[in-house]
Amino acid sequence: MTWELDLIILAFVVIAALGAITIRDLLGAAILFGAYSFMMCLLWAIMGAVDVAFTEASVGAGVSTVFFVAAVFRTTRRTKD
Amino acid sequence: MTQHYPALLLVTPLLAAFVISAAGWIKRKWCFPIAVVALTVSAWCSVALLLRVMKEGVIHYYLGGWAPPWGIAYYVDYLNGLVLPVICIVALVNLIASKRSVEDQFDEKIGAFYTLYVLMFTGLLGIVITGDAFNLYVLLEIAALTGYGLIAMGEERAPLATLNYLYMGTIGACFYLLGVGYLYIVTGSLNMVDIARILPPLYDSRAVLTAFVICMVGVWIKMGLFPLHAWLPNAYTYAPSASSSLIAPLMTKVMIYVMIRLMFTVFTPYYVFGILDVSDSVVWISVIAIVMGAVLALQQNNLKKMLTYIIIAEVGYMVGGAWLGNRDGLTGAILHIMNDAVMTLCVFLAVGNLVYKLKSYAFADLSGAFGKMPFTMWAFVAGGLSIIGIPPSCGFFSKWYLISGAIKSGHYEFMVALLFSSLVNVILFFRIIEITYFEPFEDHAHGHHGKNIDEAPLSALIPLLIVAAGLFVLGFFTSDFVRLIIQFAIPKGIV
Amino acid sequence: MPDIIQTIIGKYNYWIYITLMMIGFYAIIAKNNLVKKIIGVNIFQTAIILFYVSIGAKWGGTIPILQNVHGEGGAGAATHAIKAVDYINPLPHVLMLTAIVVSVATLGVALSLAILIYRRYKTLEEDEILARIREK
Amino acid sequence: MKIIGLIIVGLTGLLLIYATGDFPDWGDPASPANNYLSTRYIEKTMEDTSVPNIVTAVLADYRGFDTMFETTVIFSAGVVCFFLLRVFEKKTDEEGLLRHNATGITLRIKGVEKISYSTGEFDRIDNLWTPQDLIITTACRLLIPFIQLFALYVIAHGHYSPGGGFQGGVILGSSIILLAISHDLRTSLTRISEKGAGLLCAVGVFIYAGTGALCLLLGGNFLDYGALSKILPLDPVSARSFGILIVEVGVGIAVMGSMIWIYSNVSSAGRYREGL
Repeated sequence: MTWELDLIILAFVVIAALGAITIRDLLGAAILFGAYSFMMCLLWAIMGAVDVAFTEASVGAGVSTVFFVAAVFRTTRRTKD
Repeated sequence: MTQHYPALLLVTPLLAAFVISAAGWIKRKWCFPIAVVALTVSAWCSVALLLRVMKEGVIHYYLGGWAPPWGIAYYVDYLNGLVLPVICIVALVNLIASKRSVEDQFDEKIGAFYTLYVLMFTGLLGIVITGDAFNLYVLLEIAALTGYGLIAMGEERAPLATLNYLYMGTIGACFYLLGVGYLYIVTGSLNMVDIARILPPLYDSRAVLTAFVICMVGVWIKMGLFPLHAWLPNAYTYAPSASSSLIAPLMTKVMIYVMIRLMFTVFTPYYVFGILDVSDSVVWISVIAIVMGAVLALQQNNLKKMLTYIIIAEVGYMVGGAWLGNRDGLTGAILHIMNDAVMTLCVFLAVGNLVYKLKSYAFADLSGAFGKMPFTMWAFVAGGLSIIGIPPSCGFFSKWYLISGAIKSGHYEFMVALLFSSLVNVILFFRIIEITYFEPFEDHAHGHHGKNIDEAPLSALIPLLIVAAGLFVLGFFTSDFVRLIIQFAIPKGIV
Repeated sequence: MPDIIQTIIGKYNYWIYITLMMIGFYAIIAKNNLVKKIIGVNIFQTAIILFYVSIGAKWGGTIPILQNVHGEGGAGAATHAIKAVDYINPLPHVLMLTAIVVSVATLGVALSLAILIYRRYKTLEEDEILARIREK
Repeated sequence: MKIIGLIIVGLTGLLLIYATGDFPDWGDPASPANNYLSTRYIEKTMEDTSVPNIVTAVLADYRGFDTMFETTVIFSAGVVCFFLLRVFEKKTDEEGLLRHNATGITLRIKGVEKISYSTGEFDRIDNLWTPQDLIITTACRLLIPFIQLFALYVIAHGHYSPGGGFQGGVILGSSIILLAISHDLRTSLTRISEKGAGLLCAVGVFIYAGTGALCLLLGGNFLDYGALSKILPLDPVSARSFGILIVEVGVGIAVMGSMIWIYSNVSSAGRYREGL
């Protein structure tokens, strides 16, 4: 659990979170949110929380992104902010 | 089997919910009977628990056979021993009363509705009976999620109101979870009694102070205390009448129970009133909540929204009562949890009957309803009297304790707010009586079938009349409730 | 001077978790699009999960799975004594399995509500929806 | 609105950071959280439940009640999505596009619902229809059985390696979702129909709560798997390990049913005609 790796992944996580919020296309936001979840899963794997990382990978990065993309297909990609 | 009552109380409705969901696919007409049986078993267990608590004192039950700090434990003392039967009876009466209106609205998805109904009931019971801080978060989420489902199938604006409720509800639940996390990081335990045992040496630590503030803000958002109430009026108004008459009487009262449990069991009165001196400002917040709730209720032009603003004022009563910090104030708050649940149920069931027959709850369409639906309107008037606080009904006694608590603790602004809100309630209810009794019944308001509008169906009317009568019965037995149960529910630290 | 550096080294993780929570919280409050608010809800919940998991982290602890401990039936006394300091605290991991599942459940419900709203108002922007409600 | 949001966020952030001053340093072994409850869990798990993966032991046994309500949360999410979105339209003779596979001609026909497509001669076209690319469909058809096999391994092996009911259930669910995405929703509905997903969901959580109720009937407290040793030829400790396995299987089934149910409702907006 080297702290340098920890810091880099944390930086990626914050950047992915900010990106997922500021991007002006919902499908892009869904993909960035998937990346955010996957980075979070990496962070937990580093911290030794293997069960939580496995769940986040399958549930957070996997199924949540599928639900988001399905919902965006059923509504619209347009966002004003 | 009697020592397993705390588990049976919760497990029978949980198992029944899964059976109902399966029955929804196979044979839909079994759903209602299974739900009624499950709720009756729970009501029986809760009353038996209350009697055992009055005999033996605090009952604890170790889930999975593990001792408390390691496993999850249930504690039933005088406080939640009283609130459990209230939830069971209110949910059971509402289930029976709204049978017809549910069958009309959701014929295909009736299995799903009753599953969500029983799951919400289980969540509320679990919140009240659990002794573990994290378990309370999970049950909070069950009650919240099923609540979103029940509310969203209402009128045209219901989904938007539910989504706003979801945002605020999730923020509230996450704040509560963060508060429990802050407590866990400095105490290392999750069991409420265990945390209270470890906390005293940490009372001056900033983390405990922040944990208390975040937990309180999270619980206030979930109960709709005034500045954080924006989601409540729309959510309860546009919900189907069966869901609003389940959620309105129970959800806010259960959250007030959680606040009292956090204040008096986890953070002990010595910390809340001794070390922190925020009780004056919180009483002022509840005064603003009462006044604004009453004023905003005056501006509404439809019945259900007016009642939701009265609920916001009632939340101000109970929060103020609990934070007065003396015996009478807390007695008034606990008594008001029970009385307000029954009053709100009575009034919302009456509105449910009106909506079932007149198809609308705007003031313009209610004219002449007294002539057409006398029993429903008499029950509504009984509920109104109790909300105003006229002596024979139970509302008066809890208000009486709150006012005497306010005087004893010197918070005269709280007493003024209570009297002001009672006066405004008088105006509100007499305005409705004036519309429904004195104005003639117009046919054009209800299209061609204005002639055969008559009383609500018996299956909806009899429970309503029982509840209206119950208001006055509760009023008579108030002294017994206080002497036998509430007196012991108040922790020692309160003078 | 060294104690400030010491606190920074010891606490910077918590500060980053709190900034993540605030990003999610800001998105819920200030964003106009409903799906963006749902993303904010999820970021807020994931950040709290991150905070919980970091409570259990230990320098030099391995993952909370007992290796080379072959339990012979019920009375499988471990061949050597298990010292708690070697293993990472498993309790926050258990709590957070629950929180992740809750966040997915909330996400499913929120997206269903968004689809329902889009079906009625043909837009996901909050101001446009309120305008259409006022027209009615 | 944005300024108010910034102010509120700033104040809450300052309050939270103000409190971190009293926290133990990040990751230090002597923090109160690391040596109160967890020491017993780490040292006693092998003797109590003979399950090497401490997280699974705490998840399903010490705090099994939490996990039961967590499975109920997933179950209620599935029911809510069905309750909100599902729209039951009677089978009217509704117009639709048909594609003749051999020649590629597309026809517009009334009463598309009533034709059976088992012969494979005709394919229904949806407005989101992308020609079912041969590579994707065959690759996914080959891949899905192995995903499901891996998911069963994850559920069964939760005792010894990271995994368990939730992860396995989600992977099982996503194998069916992969089928729905690569082909179309109707093929995944032929495998697991809407009624099947609903019943799977209810049965899975019923297994979990039923095991707890069974322990209640056998005399132990609710969810006390030690009581199972009365009917199983095992001593109480391995009865606990076996109880955890049953519960994990129940959770896996419930999560799988719920994931498929939520996906099919969200992706087809409740009409169950065209998926993603």
